[in-house]
Amino acid sequence: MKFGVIIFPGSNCDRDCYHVVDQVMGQPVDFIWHGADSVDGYDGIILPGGFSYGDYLRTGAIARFSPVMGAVEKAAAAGKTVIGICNGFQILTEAGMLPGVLRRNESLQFICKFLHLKVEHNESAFTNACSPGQVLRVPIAHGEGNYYADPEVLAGMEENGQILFRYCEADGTVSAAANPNGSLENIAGICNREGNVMGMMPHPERSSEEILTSADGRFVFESILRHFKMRNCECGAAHATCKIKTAKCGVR
Amino acid sequence: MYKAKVFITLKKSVLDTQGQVVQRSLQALNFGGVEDVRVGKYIELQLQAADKAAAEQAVRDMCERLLANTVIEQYKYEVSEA
Amino acid sequence: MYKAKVFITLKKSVLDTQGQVVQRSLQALNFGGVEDVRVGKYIELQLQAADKAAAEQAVRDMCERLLANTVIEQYKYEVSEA
Amino acid sequence: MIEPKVYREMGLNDAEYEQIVEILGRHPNYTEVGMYAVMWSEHCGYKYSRPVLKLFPTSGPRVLQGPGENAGAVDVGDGMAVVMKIESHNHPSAVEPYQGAATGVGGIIRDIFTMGARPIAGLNSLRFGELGDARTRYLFGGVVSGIAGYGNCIGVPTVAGEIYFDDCYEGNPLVNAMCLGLVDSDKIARASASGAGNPVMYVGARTGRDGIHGATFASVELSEESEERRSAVQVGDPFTEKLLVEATLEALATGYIVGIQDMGAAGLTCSTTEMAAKGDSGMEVEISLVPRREDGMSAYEVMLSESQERMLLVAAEGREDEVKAIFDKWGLNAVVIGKLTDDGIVRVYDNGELVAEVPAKSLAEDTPVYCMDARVPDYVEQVRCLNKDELPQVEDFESVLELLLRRHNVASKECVYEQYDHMVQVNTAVLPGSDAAVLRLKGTGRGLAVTTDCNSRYCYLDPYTGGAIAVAEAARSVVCSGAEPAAVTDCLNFGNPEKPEIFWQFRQAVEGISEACRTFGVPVISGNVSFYNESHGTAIYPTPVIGMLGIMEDIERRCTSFFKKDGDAVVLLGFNGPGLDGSEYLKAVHGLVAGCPVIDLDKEKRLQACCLEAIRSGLLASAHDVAEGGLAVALAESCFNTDGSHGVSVELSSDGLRLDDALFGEAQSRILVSLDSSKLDSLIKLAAGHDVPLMVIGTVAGSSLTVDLDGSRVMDMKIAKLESAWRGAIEEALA
Ligand SMILES: Nc1ncnc2c1ncn2[C@@H]1O[C@H](COP(=O)(O)OP(=O)(O)O)[C@@H](O)[C@H]1O
Ligand SMILES: [Mg+2]
Repeated sequence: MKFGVIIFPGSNCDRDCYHVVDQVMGQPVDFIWHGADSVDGYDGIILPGGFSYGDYLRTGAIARFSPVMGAVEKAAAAGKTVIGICNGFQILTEAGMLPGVLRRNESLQFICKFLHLKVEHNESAFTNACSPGQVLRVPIAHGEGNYYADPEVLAGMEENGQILFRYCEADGTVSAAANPNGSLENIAGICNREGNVMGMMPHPERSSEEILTSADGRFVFESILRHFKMRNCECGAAHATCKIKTAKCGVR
Repeated sequence: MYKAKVFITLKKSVLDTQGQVVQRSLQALNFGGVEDVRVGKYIELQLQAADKAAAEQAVRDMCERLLANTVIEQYKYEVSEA
Repeated sequence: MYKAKVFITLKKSVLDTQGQVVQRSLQALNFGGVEDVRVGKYIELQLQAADKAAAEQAVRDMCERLLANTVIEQYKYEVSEA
Repeated sequence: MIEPKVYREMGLNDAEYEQIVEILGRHPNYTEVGMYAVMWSEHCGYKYSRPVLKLFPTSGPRVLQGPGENAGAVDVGDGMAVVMKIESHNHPSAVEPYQGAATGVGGIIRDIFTMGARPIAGLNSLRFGELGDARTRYLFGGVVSGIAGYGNCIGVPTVAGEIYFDDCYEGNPLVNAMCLGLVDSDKIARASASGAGNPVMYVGARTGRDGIHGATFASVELSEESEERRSAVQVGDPFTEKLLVEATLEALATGYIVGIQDMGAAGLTCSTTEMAAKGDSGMEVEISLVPRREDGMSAYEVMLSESQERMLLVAAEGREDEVKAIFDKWGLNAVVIGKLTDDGIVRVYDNGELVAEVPAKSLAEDTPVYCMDARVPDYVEQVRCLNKDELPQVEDFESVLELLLRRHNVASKECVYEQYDHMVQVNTAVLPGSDAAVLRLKGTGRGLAVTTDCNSRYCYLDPYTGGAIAVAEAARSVVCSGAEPAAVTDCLNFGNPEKPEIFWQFRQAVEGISEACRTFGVPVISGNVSFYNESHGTAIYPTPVIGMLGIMEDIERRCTSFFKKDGDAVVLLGFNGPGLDGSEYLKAVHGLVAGCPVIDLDKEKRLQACCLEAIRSGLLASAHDVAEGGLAVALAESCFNTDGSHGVSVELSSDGLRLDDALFGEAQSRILVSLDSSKLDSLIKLAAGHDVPLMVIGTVAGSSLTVDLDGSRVMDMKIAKLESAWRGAIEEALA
């Protein structure tokens, strides 16, 4: 599966994502400059974390107008996998490719720490390598990760299984105490209706190797790879249907 | 040449955490009578336009496309000749 | 009860990179005529005061003590009866 | 001719002015005087400290670059070098804490990538007054968010540091920022410009009036007047600097850059004259070409501006377009503003008119140097006599422990480092909270350990010993993480050196640091001096902060300070002895800052060698430096593991010490370790081989801390309670 990691001015997790795809997952990967007008040839596009355009005005607000974003939207429409991590998630919401917005943390402070995520379901392109309800230990590092969406939008997301990760306690309890930033319903990661565009505030790339305290983030990357392999599998037979109706993906 | 002032605030339905913190801090500093603080953005810009109506139209477009995120924010603006 | 609007901007001598970045972005979005963008803060608050002069004095104090960082920022305000 | 009043205000004395006249063979003009004044200030010219700094040992087999460049560099194996430096931003932070701290971080990061290195980690060492004071809370909050604001945005993880609170810093907080970078050893870039005809390029942010006189500002005491010199406050823009990092590293990789220097203190003046001087060159610049963001700036202002996020570089002739294209790509200014000459003179033109003409070396190298008088301060004799017999014995050791854990100097700094991105770049293998942070070196199996340390109370009581202890403690922290100390960068924060008492403190501290560095075989490769840290005529405690780098051969053998599993044996490795002098206990419980701290560097060296070998041979489960609060606090801290707390029970004997000393004394050269009991024999053998004493004092177990002292139980406390006191204390004080 060939990956492209986009570099926006001010991205600072670009090299980290590259490292994980290349060194940990062993997949081909290139950097893509924000000025590029095409992302053809890539199966997975990563919008990395950082402070694109200094987070000026609003996080992600300016980056979303980068020339490359037109191409990313086209790729997404064509069913390619798009992953926004942290600032990447913020860019995707600003671009309207994912619903909702990310507001300032309730504490008004930047927070960097390890915490726990509950995997809502394992029937998505981003969680299929997890067991149902699995708890992942993954860090956050953001000042604006406080997810908000209008009630109707939220209801639709729940209905479609678009909520992928919620902040939880070590035992999986989703509680107010486990919510680091005030996110609505403890939401930490979501996907679009079609199930091929995902955004999450926590950093799976910072927790994909044992030496970095936790390797749980790998489940996300492994899910993506597994989904890709399935989708491109010849047999087509024993694939379970995906909860996200419109997607063709399936897990054997 | 026109001068525009743009005021962006959170919609009333959205909790303004920053405003609340400022309010509490003001109270702690003995500004007793302060109620309901809301913190937003203030943008000043100069622009060329054919006439005032065109300038206003341009500013509205800028707000919709870039300056405000209308999921949670609302905006007001004033345009004057400069 | 008075309503105050406070506008806080960086002093002219202080680099406003945010304004510059927004300006460039607007230009890239084909808002060609935009020149000189400055991004600041906008604060709305309600306060009790004996009279308008007292309200103005209070707002000025708030700006000096908390709302603005007068080392690098300047402020303006408008007070009206609410 | 310049009025004495004018040059004196700029910080030059009459003799210095005469010296300038002699150098130039004429009277300088206003711009030239301004240039000399900043370059000859202590901040840039080290006119008081230079002779003393010569005492530092600066060479060693790993040293690739010692003091004298933007940062020092050491070989860390596999063709890689670590570049590091620490720098103070005390005075700007006292005036505008957010911007002061932010630009401090920005400045030190520039020193690192100017060397061609990618910045890989930041550290900081902070000192404030007590948090009971409202302005201190404001300064504290501003400084921490400034560091976070800059470091997080630019993507350099802030992995370690230290924070102390003491009244002596109330009017003059300390903000020292340190940075490390990684570069191929054969690609280290230098701030030296040679090759007449090579183009001089200005890159980065535009120039404004900010920070004019920042360097001279750093060389005066803080007063109400200096609060008014607020134009000296620079404003940082981490976004631009992030672009500058990437563009500069990309440009350096082309090989078309001959020399490069950041514009920090004294801006264009410093970068032009230093680069020319180092390369035995001259330089001509036309400052009307300098990108500006304010109208009507005079030559003086352009030459002295300290606007942030700017660099000066010299390209190979004919390659300027390729270099410019890289900066263009990143959206940054890059302008040729002049060229190198071979006559050693820096000539500044403003629209063709010659506005300054000065020999480069006369500003950058031939700074006046003063041999200052040193005198032992009167307070010394007084504070050193501590009659321990007169100290009342405390009864309730449990409350003392809880009190100490709540002391802001001891309490957890989690609420601070959680605001710093400490994981970006995916190298942080030991997160903040343990003794030293550990970073992996990708692709090598090796690692780096980094820390900063200084107990300024010890330095106040005895600057020589305090300086030595700072080095010992930094090295001990590095060793406790499993790394071998490799290099030091130091930030020497003192009062006004023109006062003989202060100069004495300074020299003593440098001598103490030098002796310790020599004993441990660790060279000083870079550093910074910050004088005039006084307010209302009172100096801060002498505070020579030591930043230390350690190298770990096998990162899988890294060690943290936390107990790992029930049943492990708890051992105190090292040399017990009296240690109430200068202790946190003495201050917290008896309100005293007194006594003579001591350290035996040879014993310390043996202890560290022993501990390092124990970790490398896989014997230890945890190792923790015994420092502020003594053994009792070290025990408690070792219990507070974020992966799940542990309890511990120990039996101690006072061995002739006062009971409070046995529990809370800060005798040096001690490390608290835990290990699987099956490995105890090996550890005992190993310690004997190093001639290091060892006491098996207890076991990791349960959920309480219990201490028997001379056979009677003096503490039995729930870990949960102690831990919440320790974790919450600073946040409570800020609420
Ligand atoms: N206390 C010190 N110990 C060791 N080296 C020092 C010390 N103070 C300054 N230096 C060295 O002197 C040189 C000049 O330092 P400085 O003026 O701080 O550099 P910059 O121009 O980057 O601000 C640097 O190489 C620095 O490492
Ligand atoms: Mg430098």
